[in-house]
Amino acid sequence: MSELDLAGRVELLERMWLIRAFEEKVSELFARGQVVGLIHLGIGSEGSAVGVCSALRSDDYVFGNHRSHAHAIAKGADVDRLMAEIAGKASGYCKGKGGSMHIAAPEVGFVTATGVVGGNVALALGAALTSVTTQDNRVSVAFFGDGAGQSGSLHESLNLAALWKLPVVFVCENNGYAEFSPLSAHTVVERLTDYASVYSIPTVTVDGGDVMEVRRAAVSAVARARAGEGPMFIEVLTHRLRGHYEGDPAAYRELSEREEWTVRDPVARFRAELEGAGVAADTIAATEAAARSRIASAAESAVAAPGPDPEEATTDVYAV
Amino acid sequence: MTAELRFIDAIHAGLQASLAADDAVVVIGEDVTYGGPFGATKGLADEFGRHRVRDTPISEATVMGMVTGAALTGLRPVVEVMFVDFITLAMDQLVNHAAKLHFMSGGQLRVPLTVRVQGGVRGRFGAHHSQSLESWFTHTPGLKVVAPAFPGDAKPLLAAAIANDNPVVYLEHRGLYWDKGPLHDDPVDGAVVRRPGTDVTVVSYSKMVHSALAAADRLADSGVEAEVIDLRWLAPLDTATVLESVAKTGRAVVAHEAVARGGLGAELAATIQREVFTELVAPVERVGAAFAPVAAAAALEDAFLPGVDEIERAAGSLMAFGPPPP
Amino acid sequence: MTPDLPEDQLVDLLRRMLVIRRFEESLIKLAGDFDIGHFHVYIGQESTGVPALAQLQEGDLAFTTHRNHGHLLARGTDPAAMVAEILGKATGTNNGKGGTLHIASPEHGFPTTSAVTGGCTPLATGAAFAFSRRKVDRVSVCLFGDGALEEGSYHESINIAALEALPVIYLCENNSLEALGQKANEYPSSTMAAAPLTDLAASFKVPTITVDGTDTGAVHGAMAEAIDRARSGGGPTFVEALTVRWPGNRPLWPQLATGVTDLTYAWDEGAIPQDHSKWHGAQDGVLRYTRELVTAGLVTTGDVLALDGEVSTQIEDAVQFALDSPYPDPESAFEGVYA
Amino acid sequence: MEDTREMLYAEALVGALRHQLATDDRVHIMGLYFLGLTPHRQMVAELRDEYLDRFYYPPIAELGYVGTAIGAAMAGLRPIVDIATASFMFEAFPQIINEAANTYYMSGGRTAVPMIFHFNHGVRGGGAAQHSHSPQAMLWNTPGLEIMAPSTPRDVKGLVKTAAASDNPTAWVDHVRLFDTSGPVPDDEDFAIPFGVADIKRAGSDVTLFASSWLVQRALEAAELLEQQGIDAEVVDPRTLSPLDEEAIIESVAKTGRLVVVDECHRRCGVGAEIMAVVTENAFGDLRAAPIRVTTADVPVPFSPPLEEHIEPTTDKIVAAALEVTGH
Repeated sequence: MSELDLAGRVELLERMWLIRAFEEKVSELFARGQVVGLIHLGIGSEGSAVGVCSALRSDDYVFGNHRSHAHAIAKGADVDRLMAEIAGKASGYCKGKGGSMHIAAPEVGFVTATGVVGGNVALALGAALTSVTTQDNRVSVAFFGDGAGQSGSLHESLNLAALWKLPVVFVCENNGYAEFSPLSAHTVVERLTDYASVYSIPTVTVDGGDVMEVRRAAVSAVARARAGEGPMFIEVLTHRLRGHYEGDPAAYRELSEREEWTVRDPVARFRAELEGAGVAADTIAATEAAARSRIASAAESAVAAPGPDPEEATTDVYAV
Repeated sequence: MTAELRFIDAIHAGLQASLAADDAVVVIGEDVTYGGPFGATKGLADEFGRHRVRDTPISEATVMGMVTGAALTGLRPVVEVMFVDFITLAMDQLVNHAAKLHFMSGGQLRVPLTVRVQGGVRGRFGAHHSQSLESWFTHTPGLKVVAPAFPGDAKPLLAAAIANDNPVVYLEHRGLYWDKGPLHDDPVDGAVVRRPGTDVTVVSYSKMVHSALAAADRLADSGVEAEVIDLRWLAPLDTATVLESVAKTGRAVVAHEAVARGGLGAELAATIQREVFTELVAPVERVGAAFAPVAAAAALEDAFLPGVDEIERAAGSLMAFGPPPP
Repeated sequence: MTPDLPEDQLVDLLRRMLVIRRFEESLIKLAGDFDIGHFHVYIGQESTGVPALAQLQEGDLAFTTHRNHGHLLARGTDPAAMVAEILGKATGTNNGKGGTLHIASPEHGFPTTSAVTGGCTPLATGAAFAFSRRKVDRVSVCLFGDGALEEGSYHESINIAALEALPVIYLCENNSLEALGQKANEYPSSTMAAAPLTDLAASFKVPTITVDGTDTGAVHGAMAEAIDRARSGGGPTFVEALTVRWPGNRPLWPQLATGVTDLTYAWDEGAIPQDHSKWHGAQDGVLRYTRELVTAGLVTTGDVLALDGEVSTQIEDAVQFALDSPYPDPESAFEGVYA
Repeated sequence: MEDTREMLYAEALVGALRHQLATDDRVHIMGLYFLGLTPHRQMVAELRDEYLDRFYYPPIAELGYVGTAIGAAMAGLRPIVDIATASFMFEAFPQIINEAANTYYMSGGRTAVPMIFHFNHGVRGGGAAQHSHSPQAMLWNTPGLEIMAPSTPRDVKGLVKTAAASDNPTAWVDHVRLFDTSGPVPDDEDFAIPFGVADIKRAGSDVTLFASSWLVQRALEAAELLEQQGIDAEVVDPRTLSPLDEEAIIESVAKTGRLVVVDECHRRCGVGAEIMAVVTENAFGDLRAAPIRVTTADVPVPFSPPLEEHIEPTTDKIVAAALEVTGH
C-alpha cells in the first residue's frame, strides 16, 4: 500500500474527526443521563485507530477491547447503529444487548469487542487461524492497552502466534495508564515491545499522535502478515484525554501531563500538518463540520429511537 | 450384527467423519497429533494434515480464545482440553466469550465450537484430575452440554455437537472409554428412556447411567420397576421426558458423579417439584458425590464415588412413601 | 565439578541423590506388581534438585509440580510416608488424600503440590510476597518444567515478583533437550517460540543463570547466588537447569529403560554396557557426581557402595512400610474439607 | 440491648477492613475495588493511605495476583484479595478452585489457606454480560470454599470478622447496590456473626421468601407490599451459603408451607435450584404448594436498561410469585 496522496490524507482526517465528534457526543449524552453503563472513551487515540485501520482491507478482522468506539468507526462501522447501541436501543448493532463494551459490527470486519482486559487477543489469533486454514489471505488485528500487557493470556498468545506464524497484528495502545495507575505500577518493563521480542516477533514503537507514522507501521505489519511471514507487534504511544471511564475524575493525573497531551492531540496535529501541506482552510474546516453534523444526527436519532422490546431479552441466547 | 466399538473409538470415528465431511472442521489441542492421552485423535493428523489437526502449547486460556475466534470467522473447531479440571484455565474465554458472543452481538455472531473434555473419577488421579464440573457449564447461558453414556451415542452426539452453531461442551467420562457397544442411527436429540418402569424414575447421564441400570436390575428383583432415563443433553435439558416419566411414577431419583450441592440434581429436583408437584408422592432424592474434593487413595476414592448401592437405597426409600394417589 | 562445601556435606548430597534414585526405581518395580496409577519420576534430575534444594534453610518454602518426588526427598521428606501416600495408605504424607500428584510436607517446606501446569508459579510468588511483607529472612523456590512457561500464570507471576523485588527463585528444569526412548512425534515436548528460555525472565529485567543440570557444583553455585540475592533484598532470579528426561515416566514409558543404576559405572568405564552408554557415561547426573567425588578422592568406591547399600535398605524398608500400612477409613474421605 | 450506630453499608465494610488491619498484622489487602467505582471508593483509598505497607495494588493479572495471595496465605499472611467485578474471577479460577479450595483437603489437613476473596456480583445497571456475574452458584459446588453474602451493614461487619478468623478460604460475595443502604451496626469491636447461621430478616407465617445479598432488600420490599394484601411473608437470609443453615430454611417452610426462592444467579443449576432441592428433601410433607424460583433468567445479562430489568428478579416478580404460591 503506497503512501497516501493529499486527498487520501484528508479522508483520514475526516475519519479522525468523526471519532472525536462521536466520543465527545457520547460524553455529553452520558452527562445528560441519555447513555448509561460503563463508558470508556478513546479521545486522544484517533491517530492509532485510524492509522492502523487505514492499512487494512475491508474484509480484514479487527478485535477491540473495552475502549473501542474509535476502532469500530475507523474500521467503517456505521455511526448511527453504533450510537444507538451505546444508547441501548433496538436499532443498535447488537439490538441493545451489548452496549459500549461489546460492540460487534462484523459486516465491516469489526468482529467484536470485549470487556475483559486482554480477552480479545486470543480471539484475534483464532480469526488468523481461520485465514491460514482457509487461505483467504486476511489479516487480524487485536487492539489492547498497556494494562493488558501484564495478563498471562497475552504472553500465551504471542508465543502461539509466533510458533504458528499467524497473520495477526498486535496493536498495544500504550496510553500510560492501566485503569487508574501508571504503567510503572504494573510492571518494571518500560517498552512493552520487549514482551514480543522474546518470541522473535518484530516490533516497532510509534507515536500515536502522528497518524501517518502509525499508518506506516501498520502497512508494513499487514504486508508481512499477508505475505505469510507471521505476526508483528506495534506499540502505539498514545493517550486518553478523558478518565478511565466516564465519571472518573482522573485525579491521579498531573495537570501538566494533560496539557502536554492536549498539545500532542493527534487530530489537532494532523490538521496542522495538512494545513502546512497546502490543504485549504475551508476544506479542513469542512471535515470537522461534516463530522459534527453527522454525529449530531446520529445522536439525535439514537436518543429518539425506541428502546428494545423487553421480551427481546431472552432471544439470541442460542443460534438456530 | 452391527460392529461393536469402544467408546474412545466411536469418538475417533466421529472426529474422522466430521473432518472428512466438512473442510471447516479442525481439531486442536495439546498433543492431538500424537493422539492425546487416550488415543481419541490418533492418526487424524496423518489423514487430514497438520493444518487441520494441530498441537498447541500448554496455554489453555489462549487456546480456548483462539478456537472461539476461529469459530467466529468460519471454522468449526473441535478443541480438546486434556482434563476437565484444566478448563478452569480457560473459563474466562469459555464463559465470558464463547458462551456470550452470540447474545452480546444481538445475534450477529455465531460460535460453532465443540469443546471435548474428559473427566470424572477413575484412576486414583486425585483432586486436580477427577472433578465433575458440568454444572458450571449448564449454569452458563449460551453453552450447550452433552454427556454420552454409550459408545453408540458417542459418535452421533459428537456429530450433532460439531454441526451445532453454538459452543457445545462434550463431556467424556474416561471410565467409559474402554466400554464396547453397538453403533446405532437413532436420533440423539434429548433424553432417552433406557429402561421402562412404573414405580420410580431414575434420571442420570454419562457413566452413572450404567449404575442406574444396574440398580434397576436389583430393584426389579425386589419387585420395584424403575424407569431409567439417560439425559444425554444436559443443556438444553429435556425436561419433558423427565416430567412425563415422573408424572407417571410419582417418584424421582437424580444421580450423578458431581457433588450434589449445586449440581444438576438440584436443578431437576427444583423443576420436577415445580412442574409435577401434585403427582409427586415422595420428595425428589439426589444421589451425588459427597461435598469433598476427590481424594487419591483408592479406598477414599471409592467412598467418594456414589454408585449402584446409593441409587438402590434412594429409590427404595421413595417406595416407602406408599402408592401414588389414584 | 563438586560444590564448594565441606566433605560431609558433599557426601550428604550424594546420599540424597541416591535416596531419590532408589526411590524412583523402586516405584517403577512396584508398579509392575501393583496398579499404583500414574506418576512422574525424577530420575536424571537428581543432580539439579538435590544441590538446589539441600541448601535451603528451615522456613524456606518450595512449590513443586507433578514431577515432585525428587524435590521432596531432596529436602528430607520421609520416603516411607511418600511411598505410603503414593499407594493411598493412611500413613501417607497426606493420609491418602493427595497421592503422588499432591504430596505435601509443610515441615520440609512443601505446603502443597499443584498438579496443574503453571499452578505453582503464583503460589511460590505468593509465599515470597508473604516473606517480604512479614519482613522475614526467607526465600521461596518455584520448581517447574519448561512446559509451565507456556502458561500465562508464569508471566503474571514473574511480573509481580520483579515489580515487588520478591525473594523468589524460579528454577526451571528444562528436561526436554532429549527424552530417552521417546519416538519421533511422540509427545512434542516444548512448544515455545522463545529461545533461550531465560529470555522469558530477562524481558522482565529478572537476572538469569543457565546451568548444566547434571553438574552438581554448577547447580549449587547458581542457586547459592540466587538465594543470596533473594535474601539480601535483590529480588527474583530465574535459573534454567538443562537436563535429559529419563524415560520412566509412567504410564507412558513404564519401564526401567536404562536398568537399575549400577554405581560401578561411575568408576569402571569398561562396565558400561553398549546400550545407553551415553546416558551412563555422560548424561546421568548421579553417576557424574559419584565419579567426581571418587576422582577427587573425597570418597572411596567402597564408601559409595556402602552408602548405596544403606540407602537401598532404607528404601526397601520404606516400601515395606507402605505395603504393610492400612488403607484409610473410607469415612475419612468426607472429613477435612474445612479447617 | 446492644449499642449500635446507624451507618452506610460502605462505611461498615470499610470499618470491618480497618478493624482487621488494626488487630491482625497478618492481614494484607490486595486490590482497591471493594466499593467498585462508586464515589465511596474514596474511603478505601483513605484506608490504604492509613496502612500503606499493608495494601498492594496489583497489575490487571487476576490469575497471577490471586494466586500470589493464595501462596501468601500458605506462608503466613491472611490476605484479603479483591477481584472486583465477579465476572473476572474466571481468570483466577485455576488458583481459586484448584489450589485455594482443594489444598487443605489434598494435603490431608496439613496446609490451610486462610484468606478472603472479595467479589462485587450481580446486575448493577449497564454492566452487560461481562460485568454482571453472580458467582455464588459456581463457587458453592466447590468443596473447600466458604461463601458469605452479607445483606446489611450489620451483617457485613459481623461476617467479615468471622471470615478473617477462619482458617479456610472464604468467598465474600458483595453487591454494589448495597453500598448506599444503611442500618444499625453494633459498636462492639468483637461483634461477629458465626457462619452457617441464617437470619430471619422478617418473621411471617404465610410464605417463606428465601433471599441473600442485595435481594434480601428486595424481598423485604416485597414483604411490605404483600402485607398490604394481607399476606404475612417471612424473609430468610442465609448470610452464608457455605456452610448453609438448612435447618432454618426447613423450619421456616415447616411453618409457612410455602416457599419462594429469590436468587440473582442464572436459574439453571443456580442457588435457587439447590435451595428447592434441600427443601423438598427435608420438608416435602410440609409443602402446601409447589415452590417457585425467582431468579435471573437463563440468558447473558443484556446491556439496555429495559432488557436488563426484564431478566432480573425484581420486587414485582417476587410479589407475583408469593401471590401465586399462596393461591391468590
